[in-house]
Amino acid sequence: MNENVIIRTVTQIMLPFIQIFGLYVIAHGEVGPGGGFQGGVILGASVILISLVLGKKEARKRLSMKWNDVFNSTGVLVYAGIGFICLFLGGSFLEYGVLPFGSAEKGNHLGMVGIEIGVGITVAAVMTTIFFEASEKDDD
Amino acid sequence: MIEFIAGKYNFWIAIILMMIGFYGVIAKGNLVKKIISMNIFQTAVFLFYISIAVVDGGTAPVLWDKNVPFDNPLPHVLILTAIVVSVATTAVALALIIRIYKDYGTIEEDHIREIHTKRVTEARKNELC
Amino acid sequence: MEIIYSPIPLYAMLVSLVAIIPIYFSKNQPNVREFWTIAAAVIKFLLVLSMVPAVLSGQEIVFKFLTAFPGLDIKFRVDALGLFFALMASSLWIITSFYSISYVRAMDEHAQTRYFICFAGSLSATMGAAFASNLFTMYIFYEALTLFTYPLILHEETKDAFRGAKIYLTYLLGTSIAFLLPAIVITYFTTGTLEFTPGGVFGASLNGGASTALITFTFFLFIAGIGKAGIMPFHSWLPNAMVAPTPVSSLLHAVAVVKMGVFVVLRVVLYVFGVDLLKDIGLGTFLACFASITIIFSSLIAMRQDNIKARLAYSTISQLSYIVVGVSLLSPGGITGSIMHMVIHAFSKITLFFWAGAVYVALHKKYISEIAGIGKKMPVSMAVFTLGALSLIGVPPFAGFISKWYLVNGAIQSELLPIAIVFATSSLLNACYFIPIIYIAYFKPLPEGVSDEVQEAPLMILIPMIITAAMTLILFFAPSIFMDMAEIAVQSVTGN
Amino acid sequence: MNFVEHLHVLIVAIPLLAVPIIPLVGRLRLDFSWYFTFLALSLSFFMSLNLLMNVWGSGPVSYFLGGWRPPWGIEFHFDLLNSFVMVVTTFIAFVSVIYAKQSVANEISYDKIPAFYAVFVLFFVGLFGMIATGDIFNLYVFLEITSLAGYALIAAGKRRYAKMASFNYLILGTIAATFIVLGIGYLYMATGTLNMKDLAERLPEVYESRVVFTGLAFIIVGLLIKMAVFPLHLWLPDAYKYSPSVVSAAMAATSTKVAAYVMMRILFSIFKIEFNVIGIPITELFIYISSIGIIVGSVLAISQTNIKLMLAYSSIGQIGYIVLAAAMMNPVALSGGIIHILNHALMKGGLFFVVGAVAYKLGTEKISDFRGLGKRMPLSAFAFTIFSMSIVGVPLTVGFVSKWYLVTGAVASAHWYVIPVILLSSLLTAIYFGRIINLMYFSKKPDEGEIIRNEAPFGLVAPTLAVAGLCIFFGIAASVPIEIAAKAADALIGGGLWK
Repeated sequence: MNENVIIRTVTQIMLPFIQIFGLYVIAHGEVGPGGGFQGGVILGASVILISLVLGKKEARKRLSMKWNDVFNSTGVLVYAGIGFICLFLGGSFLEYGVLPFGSAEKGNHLGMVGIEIGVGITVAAVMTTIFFEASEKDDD
Repeated sequence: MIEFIAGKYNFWIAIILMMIGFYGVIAKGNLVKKIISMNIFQTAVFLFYISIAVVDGGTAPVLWDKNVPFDNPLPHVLILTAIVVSVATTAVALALIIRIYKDYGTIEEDHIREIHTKRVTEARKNELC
Repeated sequence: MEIIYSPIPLYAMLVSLVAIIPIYFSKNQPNVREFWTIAAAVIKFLLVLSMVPAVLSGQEIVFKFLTAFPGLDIKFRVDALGLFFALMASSLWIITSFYSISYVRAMDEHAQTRYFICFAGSLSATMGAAFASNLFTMYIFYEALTLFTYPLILHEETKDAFRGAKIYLTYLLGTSIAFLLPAIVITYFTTGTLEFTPGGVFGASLNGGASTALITFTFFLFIAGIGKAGIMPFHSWLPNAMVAPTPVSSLLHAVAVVKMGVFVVLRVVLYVFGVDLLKDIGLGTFLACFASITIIFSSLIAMRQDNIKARLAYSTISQLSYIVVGVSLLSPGGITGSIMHMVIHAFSKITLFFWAGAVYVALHKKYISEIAGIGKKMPVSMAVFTLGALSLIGVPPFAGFISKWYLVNGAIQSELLPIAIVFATSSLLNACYFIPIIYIAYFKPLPEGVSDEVQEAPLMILIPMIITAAMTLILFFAPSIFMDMAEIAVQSVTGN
Repeated sequence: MNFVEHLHVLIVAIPLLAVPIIPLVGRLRLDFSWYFTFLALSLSFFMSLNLLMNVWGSGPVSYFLGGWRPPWGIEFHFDLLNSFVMVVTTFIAFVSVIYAKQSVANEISYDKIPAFYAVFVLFFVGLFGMIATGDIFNLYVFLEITSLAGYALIAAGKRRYAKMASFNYLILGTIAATFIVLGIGYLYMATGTLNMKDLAERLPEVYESRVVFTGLAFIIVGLLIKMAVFPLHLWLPDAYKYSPSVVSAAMAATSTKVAAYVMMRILFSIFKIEFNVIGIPITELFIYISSIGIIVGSVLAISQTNIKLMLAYSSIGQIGYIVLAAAMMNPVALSGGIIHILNHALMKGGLFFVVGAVAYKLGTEKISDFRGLGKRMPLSAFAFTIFSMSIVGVPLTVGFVSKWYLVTGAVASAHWYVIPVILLSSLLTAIYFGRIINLMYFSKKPDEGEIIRNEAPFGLVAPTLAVAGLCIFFGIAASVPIEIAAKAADALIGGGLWK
């Protein structure tokens, strides 16, 4: 936990922007540079920043262990779920074109966004998990 | 001869980096240094991959003018995956090192082995008594 | 030749294997347990007997159990030679069962259930080998017998027993894996079949490319691989296995193990290589010389043994080589003699082992030097022993004479006089190591302080001995069943 | 494309989907995590059986992920060879998850069980993927997935040195994987494709190029480490010794075998058999290496006092058989090698099951503590006896079948010097397993009282006995797997796998 007022305040102010930027990068991944991995890392970094500056307790309060685990799994589930939906709709695994968004092109777009979201959630959650696991001294 | 060396400099760099990493993995006793060397080793391979994708005068294959030659994007994509894998491996390795440190109080391989042997012999002694 | 398809050989093999289950579950009621053993023995004998008429009338009984994998069948075929062996083993099993039951009870042995289970198992293996129709099936039962007899040999669980059993297992498993298996593989590969064929499977392949060198090599792999036949230098498991209880030794020597060894030798020589082929290459003579050395040497070693069972063991080694020599003469007389010697040696040797067991049960004596004068204490047993020993030496009114007659005849037929001389010498040596026992027992005085009142083994031990001894006489006067079968077998392999 | 064809990709996809679900449901109730694991892996098993029947009936099947055809997309390619390996692997997964329930509850701390199962499934996902994929880079990715999961599983072992064992494996495993990826890069450089089928078509033109040689050499060395073939086996004994028992069983039964499958695929179906003739005689080299490995593995196994270590060294010997079979390059021996993948999976998996059951009840892994096991745990001891007879190669067990084919294959391709190696190792194997059987049944300490029967729970004994039953069943009725293996071997050698 850092006692420096400037750092604490700046962090508090910056946090929403960092997170929004993370979400932007995730959403943008389908048409430009960026994507689930990069965005997820940014999101994860925001949580790590909280824990570095405001202390681990604060970070755990905002993102509890339980939710962290749940995010871990849901991200992958979103990814695999979309894959399976494609499958049930008559396409191959992850063949977005068959998604029911009107045209194949639109299906491709939105399907990919969905995938990126799934990847982003997982990467963010995994980043935080790794950080917490590594930094905790007296666990188990 | 010069041509042989200079013409394929990307290979040589990759090989030299690889060997540096390999040496580190083998010779270093410190577990963290081992991991660093391992990363160098892997990165050398990644560099090699990227370098074979280059096309003379090529550009990035993103929204490019169709008349200009472009670099082969496939190795880049592959290496992205490989990097993720390597990060994951490093993460697992570091997590292991933390656990090892908690157990043994050191991350020097020789010390760990010493402590382990001592523990095993003690356990055997206790059993005999 | 007429062929009958019938599962009887399978049943005959399975009877004792199935009997293991009731034997195991009645482990707390010894009488019930022993009932199962006897019942299985009798049923097995009857099943074997039921096949005799068909085989005597020149038919063969075939049953294919299953195909393990392409080219390798588990298949049974009952021909004269196989039935001959089966008949001998199953009839002796009944006698041995009675004997073992009374022996283990008299000695108050531990782990009796395990003992009877393994006994039953080894009989199944013996039957399976007797009826095996190809080398693969034969190999399976050959190995199975080794594994089933292993617990019997270490039955005492003493240090010596473990050592003996380990040597037993090493020799038998070792030779079979190291030599027999590759020999079978080579056979399969060069001839494309493993079926036993009268006249041999190699004969046809000689023209087809298999070189003489390869055949010779394979032949020696076979001979070295069949460790159970006790041909030197792979004989030393037999004396070491003598740590086992006496009924087990009799099982080893007379019924199952060594007999299976020579039986496999017969099968390999007659049905895999074939008489004609071996004659052409001259391998028969070579094997005969080789086994002759075993005959002489083991007889000489036997003379130096003080332990009764060790002396009998070396005697067995030498007698087994009679059978091997007989078949390797490749003449009708020699083969008949060797087949007959299988059964005659079985009855004679089992009598001797029963006697050794009886002496141990009654007087706890193991050494020849200790039995001075026991002719007075155990008159019946000693009489029985004398009969068995005389039969083995080859004295006329006993069965041993028949086989020796044929063997010598065979040697002369094949114009191998030295072999005939070996037989003669070895008969002399037989006498040299059996007569002293008789002499010591009857004519040496009892040690001082030992009363000369009769102290016989239990009646249930005596009866089996008397039966087997009587058989040595009966076989001399009425050898017809066995003789007929032997002749059918000889006819089929020599072609006349 | 109808739904039945999707079943094939679901073999990999369903366990993959289960990986995130398992820890989630594990939060609701601890039991659920096991049920989901079981559900996912058993579905995979049944689907892979269906796959094998399909492939047997109507030839190889291809599946394009995302509908992208190669060279852009990733292809799952199923032919007789990998469907067979797939069935073996899924079967081991299926059995070991049944075994896992009680074993894991005993060995892993309560709160880590859901995570453990998730990683356990992930380990198998990687293996299934390795088997299924028709894309050589994808193969590397799946290889790393299994390896990573494997490191985590080994580190879950109770003893403290487990972490160090896992770390050592991690270092060696990563080096191996990096070698493989480098080799793949070389092949890509020479041919411009990563799809295995395309590689097989394009490689013959560049067989003489040094790039291809180097690439193959890197891949092979990497795979040899993964297979733990003799001089590169150092990671294996510790890894097996310190991991939880169910992990040792699952790993010993599958992971090295899958690597062996990959080697067969690369040597004979991506590269053709002619490569060996034009290029360097790799296979000759393999014969020497594996022969030495077989003997050394057996000798080292004899000298062990820890049962898990003994089995681990025996594995090193056994993997040598598969390499040897592949290296002799004739259909008979090769089908022996393929069948040995099944057989060794059954035998070694079963042996580790028994060891796990003994550790569960008696808390020991020392060989000397097996004394009197025949009375104490009769069923486990019986199963152990069957497995060891099988591994020695007693007829009517699976071990005999593979040895028979190996020896016949050696005769067929005139590799005479291989026969004594196989026989000698059988004898050595007989020594170290015979010793244990002796201890279990025939040696009782004189001062010891009556031994109390203390059998492991049903959940551990049932799968063990089932595997033992299969050991006998496939030893007697070997025709079924042999037919598949023989056909696969013919196709592999004749280059017919891609049709």
